[in-house]
Amino acid sequence: MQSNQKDKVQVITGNEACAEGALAAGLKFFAGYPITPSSEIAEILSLRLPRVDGRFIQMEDEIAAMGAIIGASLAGAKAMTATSGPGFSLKQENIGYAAMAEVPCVVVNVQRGGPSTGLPTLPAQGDVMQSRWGTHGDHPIIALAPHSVRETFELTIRAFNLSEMYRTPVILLMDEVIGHVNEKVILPGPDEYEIIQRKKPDVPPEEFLPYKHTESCVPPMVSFGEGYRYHVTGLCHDETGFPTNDPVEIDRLLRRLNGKIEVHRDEIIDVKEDFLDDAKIGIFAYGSTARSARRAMLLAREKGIKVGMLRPTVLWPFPEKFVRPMGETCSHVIVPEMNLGQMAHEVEWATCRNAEVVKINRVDGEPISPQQILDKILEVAS
Amino acid sequence: MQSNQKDKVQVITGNEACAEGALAAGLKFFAGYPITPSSEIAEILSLRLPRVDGRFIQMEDEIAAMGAIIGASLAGAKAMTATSGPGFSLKQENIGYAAMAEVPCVVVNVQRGGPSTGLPTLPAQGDVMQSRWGTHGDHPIIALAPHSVRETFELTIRAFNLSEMYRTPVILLMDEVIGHVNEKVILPGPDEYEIIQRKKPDVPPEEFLPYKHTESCVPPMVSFGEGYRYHVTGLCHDETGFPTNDPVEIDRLLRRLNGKIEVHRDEIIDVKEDFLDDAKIGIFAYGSTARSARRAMLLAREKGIKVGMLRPTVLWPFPEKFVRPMGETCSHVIVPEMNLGQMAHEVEWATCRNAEVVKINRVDGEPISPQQILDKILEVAS
Amino acid sequence: MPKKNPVIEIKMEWCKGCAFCVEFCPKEVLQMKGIYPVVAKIEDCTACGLCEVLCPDFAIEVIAEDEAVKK
Amino acid sequence: MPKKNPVIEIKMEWCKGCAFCVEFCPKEVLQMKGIYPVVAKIEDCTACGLCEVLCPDFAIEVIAEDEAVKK
Amino acid sequence: MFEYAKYLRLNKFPLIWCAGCGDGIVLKAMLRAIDKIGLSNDEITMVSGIGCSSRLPGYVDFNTLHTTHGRAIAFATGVKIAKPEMTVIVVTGDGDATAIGGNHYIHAARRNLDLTVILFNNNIYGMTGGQVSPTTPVGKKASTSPYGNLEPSFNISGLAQAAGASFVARGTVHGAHMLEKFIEKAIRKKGFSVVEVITPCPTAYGRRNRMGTAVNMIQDLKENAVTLKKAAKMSPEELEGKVVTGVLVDIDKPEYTEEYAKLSEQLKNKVGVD
Amino acid sequence: MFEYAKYLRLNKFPLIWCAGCGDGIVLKAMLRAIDKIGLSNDEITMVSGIGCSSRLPGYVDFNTLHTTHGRAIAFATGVKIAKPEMTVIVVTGDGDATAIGGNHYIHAARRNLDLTVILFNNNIYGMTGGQVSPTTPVGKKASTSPYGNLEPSFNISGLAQAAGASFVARGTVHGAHMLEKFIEKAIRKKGFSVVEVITPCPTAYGRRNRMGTAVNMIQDLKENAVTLKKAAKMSPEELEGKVVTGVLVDIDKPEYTEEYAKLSEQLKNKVGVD
Amino acid sequence: MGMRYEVRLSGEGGQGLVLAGKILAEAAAIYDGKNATQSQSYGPEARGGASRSEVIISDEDIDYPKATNIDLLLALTQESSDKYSKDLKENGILLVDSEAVTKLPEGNFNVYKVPISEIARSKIGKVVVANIVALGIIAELSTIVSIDSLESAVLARVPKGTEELNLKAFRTGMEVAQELLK
Amino acid sequence: MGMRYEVRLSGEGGQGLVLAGKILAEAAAIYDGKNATQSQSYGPEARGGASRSEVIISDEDIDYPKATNIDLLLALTQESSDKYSKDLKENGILLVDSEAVTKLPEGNFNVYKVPISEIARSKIGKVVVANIVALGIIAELSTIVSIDSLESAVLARVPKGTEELNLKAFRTGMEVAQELLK
Ligand SMILES: Cc1ncc(C[n+]2csc(CCOP(=O)(O)OP(=O)(O)O)c2C)c(N)n1
Ligand SMILES: Cc1ncc(C[n+]2csc(CCOP(=O)(O)OP(=O)(O)O)c2C)c(N)n1
Ligand code: SF4
Ligand code: SF4
Ligand code: SF4
Ligand code: SF4
Ligand code: SF4
Ligand code: SF4
Ligand SMILES: [Mg+2]
Ligand SMILES: [Mg+2]
Repeated sequence: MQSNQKDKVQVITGNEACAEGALAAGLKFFAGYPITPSSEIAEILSLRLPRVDGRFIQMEDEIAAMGAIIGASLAGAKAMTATSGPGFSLKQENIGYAAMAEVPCVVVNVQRGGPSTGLPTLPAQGDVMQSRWGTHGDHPIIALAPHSVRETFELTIRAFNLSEMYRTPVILLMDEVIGHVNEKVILPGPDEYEIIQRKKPDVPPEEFLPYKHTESCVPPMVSFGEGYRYHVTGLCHDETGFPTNDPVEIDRLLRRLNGKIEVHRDEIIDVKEDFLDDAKIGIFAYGSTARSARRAMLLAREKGIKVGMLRPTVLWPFPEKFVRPMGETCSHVIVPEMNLGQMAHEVEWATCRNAEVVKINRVDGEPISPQQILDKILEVAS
Repeated sequence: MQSNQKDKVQVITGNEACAEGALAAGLKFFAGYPITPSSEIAEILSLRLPRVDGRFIQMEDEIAAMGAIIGASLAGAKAMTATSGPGFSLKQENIGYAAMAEVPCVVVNVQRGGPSTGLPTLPAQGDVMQSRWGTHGDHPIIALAPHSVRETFELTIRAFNLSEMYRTPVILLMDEVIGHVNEKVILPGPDEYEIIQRKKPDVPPEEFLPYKHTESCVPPMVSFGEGYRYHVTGLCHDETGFPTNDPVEIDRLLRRLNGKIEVHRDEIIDVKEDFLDDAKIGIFAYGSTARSARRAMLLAREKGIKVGMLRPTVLWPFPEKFVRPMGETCSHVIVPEMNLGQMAHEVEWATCRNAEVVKINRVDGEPISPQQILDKILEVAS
Repeated sequence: MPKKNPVIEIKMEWCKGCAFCVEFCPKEVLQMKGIYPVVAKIEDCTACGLCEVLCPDFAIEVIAEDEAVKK
Repeated sequence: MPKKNPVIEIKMEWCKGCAFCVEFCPKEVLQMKGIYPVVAKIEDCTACGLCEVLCPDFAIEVIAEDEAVKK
Repeated sequence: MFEYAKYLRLNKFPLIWCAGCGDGIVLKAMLRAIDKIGLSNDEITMVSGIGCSSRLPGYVDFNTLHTTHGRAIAFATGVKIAKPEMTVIVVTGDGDATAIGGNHYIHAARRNLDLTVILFNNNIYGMTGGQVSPTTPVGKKASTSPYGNLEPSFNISGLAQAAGASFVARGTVHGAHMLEKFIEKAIRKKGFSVVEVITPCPTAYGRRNRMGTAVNMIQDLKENAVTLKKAAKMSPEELEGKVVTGVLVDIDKPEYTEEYAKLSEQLKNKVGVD
Repeated sequence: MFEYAKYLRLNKFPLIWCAGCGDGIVLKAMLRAIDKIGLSNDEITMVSGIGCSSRLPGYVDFNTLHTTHGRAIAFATGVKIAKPEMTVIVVTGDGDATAIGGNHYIHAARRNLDLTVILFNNNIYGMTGGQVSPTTPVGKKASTSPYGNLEPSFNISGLAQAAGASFVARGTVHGAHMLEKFIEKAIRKKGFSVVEVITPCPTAYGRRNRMGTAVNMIQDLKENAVTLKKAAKMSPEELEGKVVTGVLVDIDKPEYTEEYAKLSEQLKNKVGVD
Repeated sequence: MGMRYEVRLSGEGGQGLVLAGKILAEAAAIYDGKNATQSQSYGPEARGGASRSEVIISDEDIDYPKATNIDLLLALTQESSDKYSKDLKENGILLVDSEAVTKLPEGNFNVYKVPISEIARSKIGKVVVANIVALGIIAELSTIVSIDSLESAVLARVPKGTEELNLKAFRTGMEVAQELLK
Repeated sequence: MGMRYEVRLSGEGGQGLVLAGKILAEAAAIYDGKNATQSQSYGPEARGGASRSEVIISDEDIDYPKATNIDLLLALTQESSDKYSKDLKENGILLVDSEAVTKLPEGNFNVYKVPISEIARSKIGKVVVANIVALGIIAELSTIVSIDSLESAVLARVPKGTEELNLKAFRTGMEVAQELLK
């Protein structure tokens, strides 16, 4: 290894990578409330932010933390909060507000075992469906799930980019394994990633419509104090941002909100495909579980079994486009998850059960091992 | 009409029927926080409960209200809360607690337009998926959706019965139309419905296991103060109720919790079928929307189009068993919803898209009219 | 210079007829007529501005002599 | 009647070695030995019970003469 | 006499509030205070929760933020800390600030964050049709206390004081000029400040409690208001049912954003993490 | 000397708390107080939130309820109102009761609901590894205030008082006998009562702030504790850094469940809805 | 399918239209043995502004409880007349308060102009009973509910002590209508 | 597939095993250019009780970061030895603190008994460096990481001012191991 590269090698956790990624993306405001296994993200940022002209605050609860990052984002700061299951549940009302008022922000959920207080120190992937449907009403959402420390850094940056680009809250859905594992990484430098800023209006204040129905579905945005005074509300509103009960306006608003994600679905979704070309057995896996799945796949391939794998880094919107073909080409799609089959249900939906969807579920606080997946592959293959 | 029957005829709203149903079921404790369009339920109960040895309290917020009903239920009182979207989001953490700690209680959500503050006075059906997935972690849930004032009364009683029978929170998912419509009803008398009480243990305190892994998956339950002192926690716990990190115990617990619903799925689910025998076009509809669907179906039948309809009164667990056959017998399944297609997704899943699932979605605060559905039927039929 | 009376403008589109202006005018300058206030005795008006300050609906404005001139 | 000394029982399985009992005994009856306390000068013990009251782990019990007899 | 127009979004008029609702009087007092201080529209962010009173920001031409019920102060905390040069004013109701939002209220006071909270206390949940609030007096009727309220009410100014606010004042809509002065002082104060305004809700509170017309309610306020000075000379019995008005707290102590700025400054001059 | 065993779930021992954690001392004082009052195990429901201190109910043989973070008082409200004859004791931490749970704390005080809250104030979030809490003193370090805490802390007893509590006392684990008396009084009080206990967290707070061993921390408590009586004679400067112990509030006022029972009684004797 | 009669009562918040609708529904449902529903729509705010109350009367189950093809529309204000008349069916009955509604909606309707509030004020002495006066008129114009039933329903719903007043208002309305129909 | 070496360091909370694991991983990853991960498991509570820290070292990507087939197990307490030895592979290295672990787990292991804490106390004067002493022993027993790399990693991680002390602890561990291997 070259010495200058050696200098960049680090052994850090996913939580550290998340904090670093946020800072790299331009984070200027973090509000949080401690909860295992996410607390280190806040702890690192409490140390780092005051040194880079950023602001850190520990709020009185998760609801307040979510409110505060929305306020900060409207005031022009890139803003984030981090939590785990119980706190994520509490944030739901204000996540819906951010979606409705189109306020960019990033919400990290380092998943632990649930429901309820559950298993504070143990991993799970039980909040996948909640990420999509946790708040009331139809709303758009983007959720990303990293499978490594390095990818946590990258996806944290991407989470900010997507939130700025589409004026929407973005969920970074980690799991305890990724949050706490120390892993070797060389983090990319500033010239190796792109940072996206929210689009500003190109019209004077008098003509500015903060919730304009543009073709891209994403209206430009200004910060408070920049001379474009406007009104922000969680009530259904028209293009000017003021409340309305006019069905036509409401319909336009809600369809545009969901349209933001639909129209840009192809740009947002991202999957990593491995050996799918000739695969007879497919694996659909994400987050830390995808690591075990990959190993199992390689071990199975060594035994001559044609296994391929699809790993979405974006869980929502769901990458139907990539999953559906697996139903055609594979006899079985194995879906290992640290939950009782949340994504497997979507895989069944997408493949129309043309392939048999085989679930591997663990909810006992233990990660799914490569062996467990391999066993299932062998069972299915025979 | 006979005079004694006339005396029983009432014109009341769904919210009134819900309050009456709860009292009929034996409600002894209501904690709430006002929110349109559910507030009348609290208002009626604040008047009625103190007269029937029941307790009403308006708490400081929805989180507290949810916590209070869990506490009251553990102390032996049948307990309920009522809210709408924003409050429902806030209750999610404690709903998960009730699921985990297996505390019977009823949570009413009179749906209004969302997301966020949305449309406080207008109807929607946007919280269907949230009812299933709103709290973190895998958890069991039952959700009922009445389509009339009388059915609201009946399903409120059923909600209590199911919650007592399965030691689980039950969601009564109304919508603003049903909550606020005044409708003619003759409410059934006490001899016309069954009231179920939680099963008490038949062993002495020393042998009592509050979270016993019984075959029915539902352990017996005692109230605080009855001599069976036990521990209740939202942490993963063993049969004795005390926290554990033993994967075997945790696995048993979480699978039993979900098993409660799975094992009893057939007893819980309930659908109303209409003209499905010879139907070529199926309609899947629930809540107030089902009323429009029914009229549209009748109008279409008058025109000779073979339309049939499936109306679940239980949304969760999903009545897959009844939906799947529609995929076989119908060319199209029309799913009208005051949301962007939440249940339609499940219908697609259940039918494996063997029939084309046709969505009719409104999110503009207006109910879906019979005409709108009829138009779609005619379009599909031609 | 002879005393010029202040001008009191009432905006009917905004007025909701709460009668605050009428009831709290120390000089009984205003009167309700139907659901709206009207100026009854402008000559008693001291331009104290209380009616304006207490009108919740921005529906009544007192323009004192000098202001009126400026306008 | 000759003074009988109180009995002090220390439950090693529960004791975490915080040394509260040792440090706050007004009579220096107890002493740390390794990570556990031991009774060093029982004859000085007044059975005041402070060590017991301050032990966070229910690991030390003072049995006064009369109680000891009852037991 | 006063040019309100430059602060208003006139195209949103008339106001949604009921005839005789006191909220508009407070709005006017606020605008006069802002004018006196000489703040420009751009320099102000006004944040509210949900309730009748919380609809206020829709009418003013500032940066306006109508949030979720009870959370105005939490959102405002984000705005203020991200942009400390902004004057951040929170408009909230008794339910919004002290029922569901009670925790944010006391914590912002504790932090002594430079926010100005104008708390519209009408002793009721107006927006949702008259349910009991944490400030509804014992015995009064509300749609959820049909037999008269059993729960003692908060002294919300006292609560702010106990939690650590720098400035606390109480006024009524009848004393609109006094109110204006309190609001001016509150905004000028560097630190957490609260102005509790007693304001009538004839629709959801007055009617149910047979308090007469809105005019009667204001007259009652006039009669029951007692200045701090006078109150000091009155016995607890005499004070029963009275509203004590005046500046209850006015102290100087370190303000959060300033302390934070100092810390950042110190850290800039320091290298390495220790 | 005292038979703790009859109140304990001995099979759950040893306690999970760290060596030198003060929580066990409070537990013992509580049990002695309960014993003095003569309550049977069945008559008590003990409710807690989430935190080190909130693990306490797992060790006592009462009806025990370990709820969600911050919500113990809300759950306890349901238990108490549904079964007013039950003695309901809430065990909670500074974070649990005054950060996330602050609102329930002040509202239960306002209602004057007959709950006894034993508030373990260790100035830190122990369970989650030492983050700053609303009672961490200014300048002290925590894992989320690495440069020293900037936020003034709550006077949590003062807050309870301002919110309407009937009984408020503050003690320390060093003064365990005094504590026992406070807890006894608090439980006997018909109304909302709080006992704030200052207790050391050597692991998550002491270590980071170089406060020495757990013994040192208790010694500090001993030195810094000042009774109310003594405190009355001291200047604010002298009181800096001291812990004032004693019964701070002890008043009689209508209790919620009793008032509710009276209402129900009245309604029974009345026919028709009016 | 069977008979379905749709009535929309419109005006502004506070005019008692929800109560009037409820009385109409109760008259039909409880006393006439028909089916009936009543529903209302609020504005974005819970108060003020145009408001409507709808009653559907039918001799079979009422599926859709909202009015879409209205048989009788009452409009007490110009705003409500403008806003809510679009669903009135051809040849449907349009009853307006003639003092408030000066511009009639376009369409082929059976229009009846009555100074309803003025009648309430001058003949009964209380504007608040305009809703009951309107009910009396509607009873005669629509004949969908029997007079007896409506009188019973009115008496059952109005506050104690105001029975006489309301009965007078109702009958006054009937008389006015009878004049119109002559 | 390539080389994968699994190390589990077990004992109780507060014995510095997470730090030791992190140093081992950094030595392998940063200085030796291999791949490495380190992870730990907490008990139900965030403190006390048995605790484990796991390091995987490999020359290719590490998929599964948890130990399942352990090459080297360190057990500083009896509880941890009992609880965490089940995944130690046949002929794997079992290093125990001989003062704490009196009952060895059953199985066919290469057992090394060293009074690690005692050595830290007596030879270095501080029990807290037992983790670094253990690292020195592990360095020699496993030879999976170079001594230079480990020394560099130790120096980079320990608190300022304690470098000497820790280096001494590390070397003492090495020496002890060399004795054992003789
Ligand atoms: C989470 C949530 N709960 C409840 C509501 C319903 N709600 C809206 S405003 C309000 C009370 C407002 O009372 P207050 O703050 O006193 O304002 P006022 O209307 O009296 O000015 C309530 C309960 C809501 N919008 N969101
Ligand atoms: C909703 C939610 N947020 C955060 C947490 C994480 N959490 C558990 S305990 C705790 C703080 C406990 O502090 P305190 O109440 O002072 O108790 P201590 O451990 O100090 O006794 C936190 C933040 C949680 N369990 N749930
Ligand atoms: S300005 Fe003063 S005197 Fe003149 S009308 Fe108004 S209140 Fe009366
Ligand atoms: S105070 Fe204003 S709103 Fe009220 S009557 Fe006078 S002008 Fe009209
Ligand atoms: S009882 Fe008192 S004197 Fe005896 S050992 Fe304990 S503390 Fe010391
Ligand atoms: S006080 Fe208790 S736990 Fe501490 S050393 Fe003494 S006996 Fe052990
Ligand atoms: S309901 Fe009350 S607070 Fe709301 S606008 Fe009307 S009068 Fe004002
Ligand atoms: S972390 Fe602190 S509060 Fe928690 S058990 Fe340890 S010493 Fe006690
Ligand atoms: Mg209010
Ligand atoms: Mg604490």
